[in-house]
Amino acid sequence: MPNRVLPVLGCLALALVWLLDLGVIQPNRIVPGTGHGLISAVGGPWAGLVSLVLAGCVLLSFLPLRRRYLPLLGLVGLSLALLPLLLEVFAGRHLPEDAPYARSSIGAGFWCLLFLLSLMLIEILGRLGSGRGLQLMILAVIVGSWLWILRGGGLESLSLVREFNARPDKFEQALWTHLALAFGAVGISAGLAFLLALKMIRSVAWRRPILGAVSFLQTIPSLAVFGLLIAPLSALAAAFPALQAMGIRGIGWAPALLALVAYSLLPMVRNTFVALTEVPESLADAGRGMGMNERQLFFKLKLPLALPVIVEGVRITTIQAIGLTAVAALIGAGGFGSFIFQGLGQAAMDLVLLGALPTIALALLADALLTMLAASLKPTPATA
Amino acid sequence: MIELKNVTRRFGDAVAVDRINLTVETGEVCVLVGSSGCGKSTTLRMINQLLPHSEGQILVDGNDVTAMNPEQLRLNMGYVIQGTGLFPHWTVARNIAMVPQLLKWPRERIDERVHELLTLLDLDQATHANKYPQQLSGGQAQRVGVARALAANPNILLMDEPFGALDAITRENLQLEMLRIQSQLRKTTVFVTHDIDEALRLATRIAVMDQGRIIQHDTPENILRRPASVFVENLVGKQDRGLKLMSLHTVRDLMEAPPQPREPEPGADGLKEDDSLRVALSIMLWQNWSQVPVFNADGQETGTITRDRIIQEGA
Amino acid sequence: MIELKNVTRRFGDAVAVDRINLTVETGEVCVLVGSSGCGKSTTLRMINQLLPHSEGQILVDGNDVTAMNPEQLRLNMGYVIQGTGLFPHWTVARNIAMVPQLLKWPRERIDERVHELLTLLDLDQATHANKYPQQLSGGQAQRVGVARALAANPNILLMDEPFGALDAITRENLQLEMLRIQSQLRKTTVFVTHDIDEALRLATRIAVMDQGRIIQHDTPENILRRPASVFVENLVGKQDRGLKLMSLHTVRDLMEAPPQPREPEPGADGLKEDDSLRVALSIMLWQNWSQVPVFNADGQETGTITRDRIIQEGA
Amino acid sequence: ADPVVVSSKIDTEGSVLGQMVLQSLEGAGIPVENRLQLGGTSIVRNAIKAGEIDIYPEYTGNAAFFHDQADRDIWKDADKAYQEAARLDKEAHNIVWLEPAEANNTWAMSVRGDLARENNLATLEDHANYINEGGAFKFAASAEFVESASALPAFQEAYGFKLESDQLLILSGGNTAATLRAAALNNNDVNGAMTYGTDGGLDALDLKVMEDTAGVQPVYQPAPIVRGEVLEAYPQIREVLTPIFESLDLETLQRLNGQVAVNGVPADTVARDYLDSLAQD
Amino acid sequence: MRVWLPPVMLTVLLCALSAGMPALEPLFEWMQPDKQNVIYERESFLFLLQNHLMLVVISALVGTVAAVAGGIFATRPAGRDFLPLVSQIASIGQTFPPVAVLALAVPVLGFGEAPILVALILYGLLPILRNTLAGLEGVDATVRQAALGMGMSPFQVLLQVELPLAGRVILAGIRTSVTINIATAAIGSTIGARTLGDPVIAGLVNGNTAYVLQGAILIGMLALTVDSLFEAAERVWDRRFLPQTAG
Ligand SMILES: Nc1ncnc2c1ncn2[C@@H]1O[C@H](COP(=O)(O)OP(=O)(O)OP(=O)(O)O)[C@@H](O)[C@H]1O
Ligand SMILES: Nc1ncnc2c1ncn2[C@@H]1O[C@H](COP(=O)(O)OP(=O)(O)OP(=O)(O)O)[C@@H](O)[C@H]1O
Ligand SMILES: [Mg+2]
Ligand SMILES: [Mg+2]
Repeated sequence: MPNRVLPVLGCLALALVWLLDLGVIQPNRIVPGTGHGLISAVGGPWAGLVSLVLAGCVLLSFLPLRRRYLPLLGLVGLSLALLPLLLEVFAGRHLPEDAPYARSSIGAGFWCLLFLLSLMLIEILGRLGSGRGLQLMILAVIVGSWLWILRGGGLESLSLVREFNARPDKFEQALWTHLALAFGAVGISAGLAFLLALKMIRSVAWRRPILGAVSFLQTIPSLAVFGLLIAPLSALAAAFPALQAMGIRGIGWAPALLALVAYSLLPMVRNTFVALTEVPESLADAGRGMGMNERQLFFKLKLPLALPVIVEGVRITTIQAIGLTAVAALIGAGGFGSFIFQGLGQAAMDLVLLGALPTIALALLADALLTMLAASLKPTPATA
Repeated sequence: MIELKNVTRRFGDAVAVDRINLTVETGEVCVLVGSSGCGKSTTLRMINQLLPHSEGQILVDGNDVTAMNPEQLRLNMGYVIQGTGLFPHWTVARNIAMVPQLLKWPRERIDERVHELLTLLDLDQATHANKYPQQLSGGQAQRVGVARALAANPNILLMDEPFGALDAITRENLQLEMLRIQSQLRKTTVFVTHDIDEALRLATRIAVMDQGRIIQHDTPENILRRPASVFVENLVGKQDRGLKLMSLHTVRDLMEAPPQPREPEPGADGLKEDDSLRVALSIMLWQNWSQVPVFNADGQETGTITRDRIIQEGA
Repeated sequence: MIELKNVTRRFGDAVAVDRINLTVETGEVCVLVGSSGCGKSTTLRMINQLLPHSEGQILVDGNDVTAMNPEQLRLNMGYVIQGTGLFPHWTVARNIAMVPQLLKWPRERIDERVHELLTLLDLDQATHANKYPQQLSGGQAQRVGVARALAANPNILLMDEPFGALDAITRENLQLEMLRIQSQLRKTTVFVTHDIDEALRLATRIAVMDQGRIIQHDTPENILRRPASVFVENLVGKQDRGLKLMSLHTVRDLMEAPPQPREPEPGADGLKEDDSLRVALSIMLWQNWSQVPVFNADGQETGTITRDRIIQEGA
Repeated sequence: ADPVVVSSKIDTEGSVLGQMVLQSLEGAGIPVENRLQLGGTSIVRNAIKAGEIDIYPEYTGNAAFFHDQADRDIWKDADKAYQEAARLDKEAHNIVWLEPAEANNTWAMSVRGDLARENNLATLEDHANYINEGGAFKFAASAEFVESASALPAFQEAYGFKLESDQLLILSGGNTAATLRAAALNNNDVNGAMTYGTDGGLDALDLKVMEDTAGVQPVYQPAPIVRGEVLEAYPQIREVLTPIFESLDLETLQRLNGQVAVNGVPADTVARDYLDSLAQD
Repeated sequence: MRVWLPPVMLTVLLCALSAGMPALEPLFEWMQPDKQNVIYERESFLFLLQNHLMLVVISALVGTVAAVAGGIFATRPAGRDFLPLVSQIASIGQTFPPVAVLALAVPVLGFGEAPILVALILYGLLPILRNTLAGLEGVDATVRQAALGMGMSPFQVLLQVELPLAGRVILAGIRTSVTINIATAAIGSTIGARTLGDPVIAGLVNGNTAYVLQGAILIGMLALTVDSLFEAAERVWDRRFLPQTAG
């Protein structure tokens, strides 16, 4: 059966890459630039190559061949890996020599190409029924190749790279702050959630209040929570100088962490509780009937069976925390969000990208790694 | 030996088991039957104290179970739970090795024992030992459940509808296997089922329960021939009793044996000594035989049986 | 009348149904039996075109099904799907009323029909009509499924293991009900089951399938007496064939009737005309009777039957 | 001794001036700690009062609000404003105002060059007339500008016009780079923007500042302010910073800010280049 | 109708609070003695509430229609090929942080209400899409077969069987989507949309805690109100279609 998805995506990519601007040349950081379509941006031969590759994908996926997905994987993967070369060619052709502050930036056409090629890759990997391992490997190859191309220096003029080069140390600092806040919150709430879940398992009376409270927390929008925490925390810091000395005050990392922990509780508590209680009572009975005591039952039976679901809770929480940490920059907590909001303030869109893209990348990476972890913790192989 | 003396179990105000007295002799298979919800599982689970009893006394080999450490008590009793209850995150081998591991047997002894049990229950070591429960068919899983219960060589077996969810053919095979194992090992067994044919086949004695009480506790033959009440009569299937009785006996019981077994004529048709009288009758009706030779397991002709005798004396 | 001519169905490269020919006469019950995955459901679903066939021709009352509007085709065929497939968000009454509603019957006529069907299938209007499927027991749900299929009075019934998931007693009741309904309404029926006893009981003719082919298509008696292959022989249960044959006939067939029915002596024991020979034999063995009176449904003595005659001629 | 914690506001000029302070102190051998671009005015102000930071560049006109004396006319005179700010802060918080730069970074309203030329707009009076006659106008500003009594409300009162809320594009937390750009790109029909006197992008983006003929705005001269104790510990701070701030005039600041905001040169590079050029002179 | 009581009460409270916030001036003055202005006055709270709500409602409506249509398309025979891709997009897309999505909308769409609306629609569509797929895929195959087998047309099956059965799951998706969008819209005031986030951001910029509190309280109340509305809707749905669990 011919695949219908890939031709649709391929044709769409082909159309958009010709219709939209591939790249933009800006005379400086904030003045809008002039866009260049495919031919004008990279010249005839490259334009031909791009079109040829896309047409090739369409054609290949159209053919009712049995083994067409492997070559397609190669073609699309390679295209993605080498995509930044287009920008390099573009910058080389169009960047004026005498304007040191002129910069190239990425046009809608390029983004569309990137997006549609990624979709094609996802589709191909899905049809191949590939495991997470292969997917991560391909991702690593693509990202590696991008970094390698960036290293080469041909993309120095890219606005995004310029923004990064203006503040490499800040970037690193933002990365660590972001990670520390997100993972700190996940860690703390994991511990807390475990205790709460145990409490809920022990005592039925606590179930509704605890679940009600944590879902209430989840409902309140992040901005409101950050805002609401300012007053009490400032008051607290004013009342107890010791706390202030620890760095706890109305704005900064303390309210951010507190809010992130509050947000993380619901998925953690729910998943931990459900996982531990959904171990069938008949299994527990079997264990007991064989002579296990309650401790052995918990550590040998319940916990191993519950672990994948608990890790799933950790995954949801982590992704959410990474996103919310970006919002926390509004109350001075730092992290990639500070680039986003600075960029919005300065109308420097590539600074916004410098904050947004790593946040997305972090979320995707955390998602992939934790999904893999959950899969590897699955107590049993997928049923044959 | 297991003794229940005036044992009662309540759930809230409801009485699940009501002052029952039951003695299961060493080496005996006691089968509990009764309609759904009559208290069979509850009775079983009180014996290994998964449920404490509300009143009365339960003795295992003369000792009161409430005085014993419950883990110790259970380690000495094999327990086959309804629906297998295998641990899904452990392999077949690890599931079987569970109790020996709890008992801290040495590694080699455990391996050896697992191997032995796999062989006993006709599961191939190479193909099955490292599978996970979900990768087994229902019948295989049931056998692993039985193996797990047997692993540490307990003197007592508690089996709660161990073949409950199986199709007729697998069920029959497991019953035969169970009879074979029992004839070798002679465990004191309490067996719960809702299948009367299974009960008749496996039991030394059957205890019929209704609404938490034991209505009758007797041998299969007596349960069929002399049901204590209308309830028992209905439970065992009034109409089909004649044929059911026939399945309690084998051809061996009614055949006329010559002094000496002899080699059969080549290609001769006949029955086996171990065939039940019911099977014998069905075949004879089908073939319209009135008399056939009987062969033993080695294929020697050991006697003859007549249709009239089956009909006269079979039921 | 349903005719399948050289019908084949493939899934990818696999052949699920392989060039079968099957004719189901009007008013006949054709039962499809065979091991799991042999293509029974596929065959059924090709008849109402839920699955298009790959090759061959399917005629319903002489018309090629591919030429018909599929919705029209299906509206004229009652379909009982495996596992009931009731709509969980509709009440029992609405579920039953489904096809009449699709056919835009007037409100009162639908209500009347639903009432009629509930009565026919022994479901109490007051208690059950407004329940939702999840609130029914398995047997009740099955009956609603049958009622839904019968609702618009289709000439053809397709039933896919309609009693599959039921316990033995409910199953037996539904079979009896089905026989009763069939004796009144005479629908052309294709019925899938994996239970041989059920097939023997309900079928006008049985089609035995194996690996997508029809191995034998014949009356129950012939299937038992003259199995076309070893496969059929094993499928119907070789050992028990004698007793099975007996269940195809009733006491009425073998009793000796006096010219005139007469009132029985008060309190006299006996058999019923409709009892199967198998039941008769079992009871006679149990009671050690060699001859008993037979009563009809009104309790009049209509004849006598002897054990010897059953044994001689029953199988 | 403890390092001097150098901070600044989060905006472009803050980053440039802050880097100058940081680098020059460092060059003078004073141990420093970098807490630049900490946040908005209120955040750095509270931080220095709490002693969390030691030095940052502040604007003279802001003292009016710190001490709740916004109504006085004294703030509209550069010298008097500086003296008054220094006095008030010294008394209240022992914070010392060092030599200010000769540049008035006051809030201003600018319009697109084409609009100004078509309608002959040069002063805020012209501008008010244009608005009152119903001319199409949409103004991009930060929340602070719209909010602060001395900014938009003061302009509106002095020149007699009123911007309705649908005539405002408020970029919460946005600074002039964003408002400038919005006006330059005519985003959402924006054709006017809040700007600062020292903004670097005015020329590049063809925006015209409306002259504040009524002198509504206080003078905002940037000056480093430092906690008294720290200045005692490192008295050389004054000598290091005075020549640098004296050298900064309006054009220089505009140029330096433009380097960062428009050309995207990192602030530390801009500061270093400027300090180097000072050293060469 | 007892289920509707909490949302109605919350709605009344929310409106009263938005309209009557100035009345609370003394309270905020006590909190924040050193500020001249303690009540946010640039826009009326009622206007902000209305604008905020409008953004969320429009994005939810458009998102629901698009997502349900997409979900239906991907589960029909004609669109089956796209099902794996669509469900992958739905789940991968949800790992994108909302702030990042909002930020990415600016370079493409500029500042103001229009871009935020587009971002909210696109982002809010994903949970609904995911739940629509799950709901439709979750409909028991035998039920669908039964419906076809009884003679329903595919369209009737969709309308009378599949959608009612999947509806509860879809509703839950809309609830998730709206919860996220209320939060994201609040952040939207950083890119020039006028929402209840405005006082919060203004307060953060100016160090005016009273503003922050006013905004935060109203956003929180709005979220609770809408959530309780969905809670009630789900109850009613359960009572209508899943009587056995409600009873
Ligand atoms: N944990 C419990 N709490 C309350 N009642 C219980 C509990 N366990 C069992 N019962 C009740 O006790 C009675 C006996 O239950 P039991 O499980 O022993 O029945 P059973 O004979 O094993 O039935 P089945 O054949 O259906 O397994 C039933 O009425 C049941 O409802
Ligand atoms: N949609 C399908 N796609 C691929 N193979 C199918 C499909 N439906 C059925 N099959 C295959 O066709 C064969 C016949 O299936 P069918 O459902 O007709 O079996 P059956 O006789 O009804 O079995 P059972 O008794 O288990 O219901 C099986 O091998 C099955 O795996
Ligand atoms: Mg039980
Ligand atoms: Mg089937």
